[in-house]
Amino acid sequence: MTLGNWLALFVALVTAAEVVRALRHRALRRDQWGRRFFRLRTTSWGLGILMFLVIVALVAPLIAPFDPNRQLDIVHLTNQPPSWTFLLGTDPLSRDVWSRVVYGARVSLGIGALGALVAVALGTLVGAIAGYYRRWIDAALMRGVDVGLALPRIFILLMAVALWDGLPFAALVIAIGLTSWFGTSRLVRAEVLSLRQRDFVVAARALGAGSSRVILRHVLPNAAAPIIVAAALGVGNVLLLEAALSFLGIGVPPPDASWGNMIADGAPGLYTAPWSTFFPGLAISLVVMSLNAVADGVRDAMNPREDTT
Amino acid sequence: ERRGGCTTAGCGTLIDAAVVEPPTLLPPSTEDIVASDIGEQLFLKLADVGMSTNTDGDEDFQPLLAQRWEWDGPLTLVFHLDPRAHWQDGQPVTAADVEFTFNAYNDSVVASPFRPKLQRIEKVTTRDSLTAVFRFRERYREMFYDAVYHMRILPAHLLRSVPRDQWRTAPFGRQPVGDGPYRFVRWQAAQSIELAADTNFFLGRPGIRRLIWRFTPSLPVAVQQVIADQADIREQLVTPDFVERAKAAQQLAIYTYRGNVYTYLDFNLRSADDSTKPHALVRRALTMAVDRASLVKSTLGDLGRVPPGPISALVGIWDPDVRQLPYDTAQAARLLSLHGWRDHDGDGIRDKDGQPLAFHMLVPSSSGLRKQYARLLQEQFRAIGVRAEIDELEGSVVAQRTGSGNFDTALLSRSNDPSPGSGITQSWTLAGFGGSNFGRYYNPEFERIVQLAISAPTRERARTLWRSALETINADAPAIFLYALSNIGAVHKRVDNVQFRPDSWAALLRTWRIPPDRLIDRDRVER
Amino acid sequence: MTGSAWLLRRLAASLAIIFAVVTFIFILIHLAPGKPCSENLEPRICDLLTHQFGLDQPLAVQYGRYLVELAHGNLGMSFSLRRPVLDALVETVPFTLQLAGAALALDFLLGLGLGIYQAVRVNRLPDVALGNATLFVYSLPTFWLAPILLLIFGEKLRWFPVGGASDPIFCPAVTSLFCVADRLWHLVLPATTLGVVGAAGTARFQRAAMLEVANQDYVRTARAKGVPERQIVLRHQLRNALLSFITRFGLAFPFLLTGAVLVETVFAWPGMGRLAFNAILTRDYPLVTASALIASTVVVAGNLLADILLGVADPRLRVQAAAEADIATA
Amino acid sequence: MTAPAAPAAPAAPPVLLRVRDLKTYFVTEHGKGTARAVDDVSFDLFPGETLGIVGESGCGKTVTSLSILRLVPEPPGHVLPGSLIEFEGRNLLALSAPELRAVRGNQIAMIFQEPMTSLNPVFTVGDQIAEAAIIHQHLSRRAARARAIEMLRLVGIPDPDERVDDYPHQLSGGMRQRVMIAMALICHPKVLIADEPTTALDVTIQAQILELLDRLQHELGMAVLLITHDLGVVAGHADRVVVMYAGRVVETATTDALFEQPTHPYTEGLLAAVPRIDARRARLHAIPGQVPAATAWPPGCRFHPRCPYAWEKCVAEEPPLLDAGDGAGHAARCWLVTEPERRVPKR
Amino acid sequence: MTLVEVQDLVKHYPGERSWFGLGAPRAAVRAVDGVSFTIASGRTLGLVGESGSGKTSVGRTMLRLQEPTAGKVLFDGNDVFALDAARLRALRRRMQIVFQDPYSSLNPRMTVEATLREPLEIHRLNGAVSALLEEVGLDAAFAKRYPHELSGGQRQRVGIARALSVEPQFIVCDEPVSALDVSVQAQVLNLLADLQAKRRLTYLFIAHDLAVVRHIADDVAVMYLGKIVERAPAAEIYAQPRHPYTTALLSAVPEPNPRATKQRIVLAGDMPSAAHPPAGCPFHPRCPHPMKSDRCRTEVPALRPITTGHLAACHYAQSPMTLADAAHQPLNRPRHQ
Ligand SMILES: Nc1ncnc2c1ncn2[C@@H]1O[C@H](COP(=O)(O)OP(=O)(O)OP(=O)(O)O)[C@@H](O)[C@H]1O
Ligand SMILES: Nc1ncnc2c1ncn2[C@@H]1O[C@H](COP(=O)(O)OP(=O)(O)OP(=O)(O)O)[C@@H](O)[C@H]1O
Ligand SMILES: [Mg+2]
Ligand SMILES: [Mg+2]
Repeated sequence: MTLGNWLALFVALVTAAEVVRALRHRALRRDQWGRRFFRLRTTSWGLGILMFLVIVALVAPLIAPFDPNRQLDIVHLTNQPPSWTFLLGTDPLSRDVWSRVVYGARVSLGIGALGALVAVALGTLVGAIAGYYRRWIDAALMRGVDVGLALPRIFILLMAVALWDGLPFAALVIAIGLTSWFGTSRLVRAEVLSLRQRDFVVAARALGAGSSRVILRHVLPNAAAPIIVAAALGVGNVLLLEAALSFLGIGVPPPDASWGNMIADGAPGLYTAPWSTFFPGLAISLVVMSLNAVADGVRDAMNPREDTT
Repeated sequence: ERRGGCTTAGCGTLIDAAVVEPPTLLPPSTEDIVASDIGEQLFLKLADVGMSTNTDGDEDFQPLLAQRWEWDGPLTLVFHLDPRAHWQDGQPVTAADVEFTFNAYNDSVVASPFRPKLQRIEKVTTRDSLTAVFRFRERYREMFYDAVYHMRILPAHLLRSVPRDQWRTAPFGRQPVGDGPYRFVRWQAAQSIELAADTNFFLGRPGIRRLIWRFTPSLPVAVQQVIADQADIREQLVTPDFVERAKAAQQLAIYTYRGNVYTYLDFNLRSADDSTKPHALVRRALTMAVDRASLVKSTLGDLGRVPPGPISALVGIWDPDVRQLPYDTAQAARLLSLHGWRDHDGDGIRDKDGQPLAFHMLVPSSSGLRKQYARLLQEQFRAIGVRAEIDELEGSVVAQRTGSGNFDTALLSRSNDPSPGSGITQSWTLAGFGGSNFGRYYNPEFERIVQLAISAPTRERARTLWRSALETINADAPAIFLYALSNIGAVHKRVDNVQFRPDSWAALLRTWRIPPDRLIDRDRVER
Repeated sequence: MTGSAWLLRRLAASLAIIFAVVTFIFILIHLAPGKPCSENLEPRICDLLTHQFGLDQPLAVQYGRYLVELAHGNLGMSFSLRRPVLDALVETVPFTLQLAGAALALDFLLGLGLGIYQAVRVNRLPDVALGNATLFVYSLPTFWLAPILLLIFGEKLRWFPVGGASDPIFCPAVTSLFCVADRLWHLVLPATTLGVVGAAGTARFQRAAMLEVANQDYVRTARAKGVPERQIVLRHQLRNALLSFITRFGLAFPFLLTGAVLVETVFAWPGMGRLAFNAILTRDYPLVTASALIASTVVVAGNLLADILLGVADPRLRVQAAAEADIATA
Repeated sequence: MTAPAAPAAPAAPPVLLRVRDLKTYFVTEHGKGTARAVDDVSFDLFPGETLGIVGESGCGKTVTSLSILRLVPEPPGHVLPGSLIEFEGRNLLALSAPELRAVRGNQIAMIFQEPMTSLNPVFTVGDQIAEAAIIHQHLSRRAARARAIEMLRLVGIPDPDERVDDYPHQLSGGMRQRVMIAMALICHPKVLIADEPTTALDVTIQAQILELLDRLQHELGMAVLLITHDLGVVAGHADRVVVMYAGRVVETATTDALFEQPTHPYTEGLLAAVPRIDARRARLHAIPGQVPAATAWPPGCRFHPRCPYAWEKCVAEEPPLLDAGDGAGHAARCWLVTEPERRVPKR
Repeated sequence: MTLVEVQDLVKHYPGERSWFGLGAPRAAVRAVDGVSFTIASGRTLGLVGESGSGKTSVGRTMLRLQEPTAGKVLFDGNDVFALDAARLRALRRRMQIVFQDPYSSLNPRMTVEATLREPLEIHRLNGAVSALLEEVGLDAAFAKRYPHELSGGQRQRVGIARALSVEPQFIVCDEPVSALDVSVQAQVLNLLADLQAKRRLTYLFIAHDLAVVRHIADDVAVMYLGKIVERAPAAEIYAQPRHPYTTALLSAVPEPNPRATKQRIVLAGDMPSAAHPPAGCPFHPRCPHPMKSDRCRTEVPALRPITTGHLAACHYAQSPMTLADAAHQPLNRPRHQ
């Protein structure tokens, strides 16, 4: 770690903290929603940690002291314990774990976001269509969802990977998204079903608004909270799924680091170099935890409950 | 489940922490290593190599089913079966069984992986019920070895009725009846296979009463089981890390023996089109770009060596002085540039005619060591501007892809027979096309020298010829020969008379003993 | 409409879903490139096999054949295991069920207990502490937890066995009480790994459900009646919060099966998850399809069970059409 | 500041429930300040009478009733020290939890506005009715069930033996409210607090329920605190009325006096605003503006921004409850009592 | 001049299937069961009935916000149910609706301005949001607010402004004041009356409270179980109700007068479920009419004229029930003290 790295790290930390503080400040004075969102302290922490990791991912080259894929010295620098030079130690291939964790944030967060985006977009689309048009469209789509939910998705993913063995990783991420939307679609459908009965939706139709306008302007924005929650939890789930797939040997292709494949690569050395699995695992935990905390905040914000302070 | 039953010398239970469950126990139907270890206990060969693993001639071979043998002319070998030998269902072992076995192994419908190794045997006939006659097509130094080493004699009376095209899935394979020191007791899917000593075994009662192979999905768990004293043997620890941990476990004794495996990055030379086939120059450059010694040091420490060619430590022709391509990145870079591979677009990867110098490495995902190696190689190649992408696939898929030639390069391991001739012929000559010469390496000069070596009149002559063969293939670089393991096994200390025969650690299991005063609970259990 | 008629319809729907899953998998597999030759075989043998299994027939024919065989209870022959798929499943499915059952029990007993405890102590120290703890555990990757547990409790402390489902010497088969204990002892680590993360999730969920119910008018009614707090929580709140819990229960099975693949791999548990995993990787088509069949059956059965439980637990779902008519005019 | 609005007659029976200076505040979410939902409310309830509390939405009726049995959710709400709620001489605010429970549902019972949500959906109505009897009278399950059936009969539910095993969702709104009443009355409480018991119901059903309450009060001799926003309902059913506005009592009087001579301009306006079935008016009288938020009551008289008569004094200083001088305890929180000549609309 | 004519309107809701959509469908809810009326331009028809009697369904189906089961609605001579999508859109400008619940009738994520601008966008009108606000008596500053920042009365005004934005001729007011406090209710009723006068609007005014309707309606129709049981000019129906249900309803309205001596009819039982309406006269199970007979149990009484312009659906409408006839209670109970 050079001084510059430390400085960048520090700046990232401070920026994250400040951004969250500012957001919180603004939200608290703006409206109910914001106030309820920030009610739990864990939400702010979660948001802060996410923000920090996102910044870290963005400015990875400034924060990482080494090229994450570089094998520094395969004879003498393997499995080094954490030190000032190697903040989180080195892995069995003598790569700097800290640098890999930092660069891994890019890959892992990117995968999580992309997978969740696909899943949530698709789930929202299907849910909105089913809930809004009801009748046979609903019946058909929801039976499809039943089938999708009946098969553990790891099964489908493994099959996709095993059967098409040239499958590029991006396709796998998309596939993760394509197999993760079933729950969201049910959620959105239920929300849309109840929203479409609401008077303001009826009013919009009475005013001559077309279906797409009604769905996009009136229904979906009001279903945003559960969708956001689904997205937040979805990012975490995709992250874990990617990690699990990596563990089973079909994740991000080497040498690029994702937290998942770092755990997988380090697992055999758990005994001699625990740090090379521990820290990426910790990073995953942190993200999932933060996302859950944020989701809690969104949930709080969407159903006003007065009891907790 | 009563404890404390058995307390005498014939007691004892040995649990092997095995890694993958075999698909069948019918010897001709599988090359699986665990199946072969168990096969050693169930089915006897006519004779077997000794501790020296010398395959030259017949003097170092030990009689097993065959009490004795004699040469009847240059191409005819006559075996006299031990009249005491019997199948575990009571039937005697006869020459008919031997004839049946050869025909089965040699039947293309059975499609035994050992079939290519028997090509030089013309036929097997019986002279009487205890006399089997092998007739060879030609004369060479390892005739005897070929006659006895690859085949385990099968009970004709139990297998004759099984249609040949169903041998792969025959129920017999899950419930075998053999003639060896142990008989089959049970097979619990995905868990264990249990054998019990045959007290009437004609060569003497085995020292240990019960053998159990416990299956785990991965090596680390298997090693962990031995360390945690839930198993008695892990015959191969593979990495220094595991060895360290096993050494730290007080109940374990560590045994070192010559390994029979070498690992290499195989180049696929199959394409008829020269433009897609890696040029010999490129192969050599790539080979020189890899610091094989450091790789071995990094991953295996003292447990491995860079092989002097496509051979394991087991074979007698191992010679560290064989000439090899040096580690010389500068020279490698020069060679590549010379051949037109330069980094024209500045992305760090060399290219020629707009094509980057890039290829895929096929790696079986079950092997932690090879996965690690793949990453190391990837980095070494990157250093000279070559991009290697790693495809980790399940072992059988790798096997299928390599078998069908659908790969650029593959990180493969071969476990050698003790004989150099058989292994090298199968993997690196025309004879291995369609077999295990996946990359379809063919060099008539190399082939000529190998032929000479195999039929060399004297051992010394053979050695020089082999050496020259290895140097030829090294210079050609059809593969980068990465490491040859030296095997370290861990066995519970209470076991005495532990002998690992390098080509097959379990071959002598029947001679292992547990002294009565060292018996522990699991040894005494009566069921 | 009577309960049994409902059950029949629901069963029919479940079967339809399973059927759809099998069809989907079947098509997916057969659309994929490559042949099912698992070992290093001569191409000729591979062709032979392909022919033997009818893989060279048109898809529709294969599908028809498969269905006919399926109707006869024949799941085909596994390429990689070289034995009837049915035999392999019969041997492994019980293990997965034991593992999933134990994990499920841990998940829900522990989760429910913690959730209720937290709801009772809401916003006090134990709740906050447990809240953070469950959040942390909930975020742990299973496959990361597994080797660590194995290392600590298996190799280092030797409290629990390192992998496997039973002691191969003392208990090759569960034939006595001792062996039942042996099986449970082997179950501890894998079931904990698989269950504890879920338990944390359940606790969080249950706490929220309890608090949600705590704000309902009927809880206030109970309080106005003079019902003691304890009874309010354990009777009025819990009974209602259990309804959403049952829904969650129904959704737990896919996660359990997913987790089982990982956990069985790490703990050498001889279950179906690992079998299916290997089957997929080795492209063992019959085994893959059959595993999908079993997996979807388990999931669908879980949903069915949850629906039945919900029907029993929630009187509002027990409406009888006849009853409506006479309350209206009563 | 306030003069307790005690009844004037000295021979009046002893007070059953005395509420003095009740203040219940809510800590609202960050940034909005404290909601003074109930701010210094006093009244008395005598045995056997019906006291009506009227007021518009948000004026603090429900919070008042919940405060009596200490059912205000805490946090965010809390009853301020200094408040007194005396039931039969005991300050309910000072009771221990078990003592309080012995009062709840036993001596003082409540029914709520929403019969749909106030019953627990997963228990039969019989169970829910019997629960109070099991707790307070220590009846066996069987005896309690018998009592529950009896109560169902009492509140006029046909086939009580069968209905007792029904779940709430199987009953109509009116029936559920009857069940609520049965549940409240099973222990023969001395006080029944009815918080808008008919607001959610149709007129015809409202008439049924009000009639039932009248009858039961007559039979059981309890006192009723009837909370409603409907002046028509108090007119027909209350003996005395407390009018609330913005967390305060603004006027209190006997029913007759209140309707005959509303003193507070708010009461006056309210009465004028009610659409009448007996005469059509071209335009309804409307009180301008709207009820302010509980976190921001206006200074001075809380009604002054909407009052047609308000003058400077009303802005500057809040009036106490002033005796309107009809000798029956009529009091109003309005300076007009002292300066009646000011009762001239500004417009 | 008739602006709106409803002929035999029927709206049935198909019974939901029990058990997650797998059970047998429950009986259909006959929410509206043959309703006919006309509203003349510039007039107000008050539609009164208890909860669940089908008032909302009538209103929404008329505007084709729900598809009808049968019947016909003519709006200014156009058959509303026969229009294609484009024509319907055009017609929507002329017919609007104001809702009961001020909380759910505004999109919580749109400011007042956005809410009011949307209809202008849809129909490409150039109206001004501020003018609309002014018309409903709101300050222009409200434009930037979100619904949750408004009181119930204010929201209701925004709802009215939204309906007015497209300059309709006809507005269905679906219980626009039931959710409001009395003081505010009066404000909104006055506003509606003013707007009607100013813009020559035609109203269908739905309410469950006869007293409210009295102040705004020219004609009143009383609904019970999906049918109109009585229809007459307002003055007439309050003076001389012909249907026993109307009589009972009138008597049940609590009056803010403790000294009123009017008699009260307390109807027994609840309104039957619209899924299982009783045979014969739908009101017969609760009817207190002294002449109630077997005929009421078997024969559905037609809505027929009793006097000019006064229609009632009672077999005995010619001899209407008086309060004295009914099993009666004094309005006020005996006082304590
Ligand atoms: N849990 C709470 N948290 C914060 N404020 C509350 C809470 N409960 C009530 N309030 C506030 O207290 C004030 C009085 O409320 P209350 O429910 O007593 O009114 P009400 O007269 O019963 O009205 P309604 O007729 O609508 O029932 C309201 O302004 C409300 O905002
Ligand atoms: N979308 C719907 N699906 C099924 N049934 C419905 C639907 N809307 C209304 N109903 C039923 O139709 C009947 C009439 O409902 P409607 O809303 O028209 O009555 P209403 O007179 O407006 O009642 P309220 O005064 O409660 O608004 C009721 O029984 C109701 O349950
Ligand atoms: Mg209230
Ligand atoms: Mg309505």
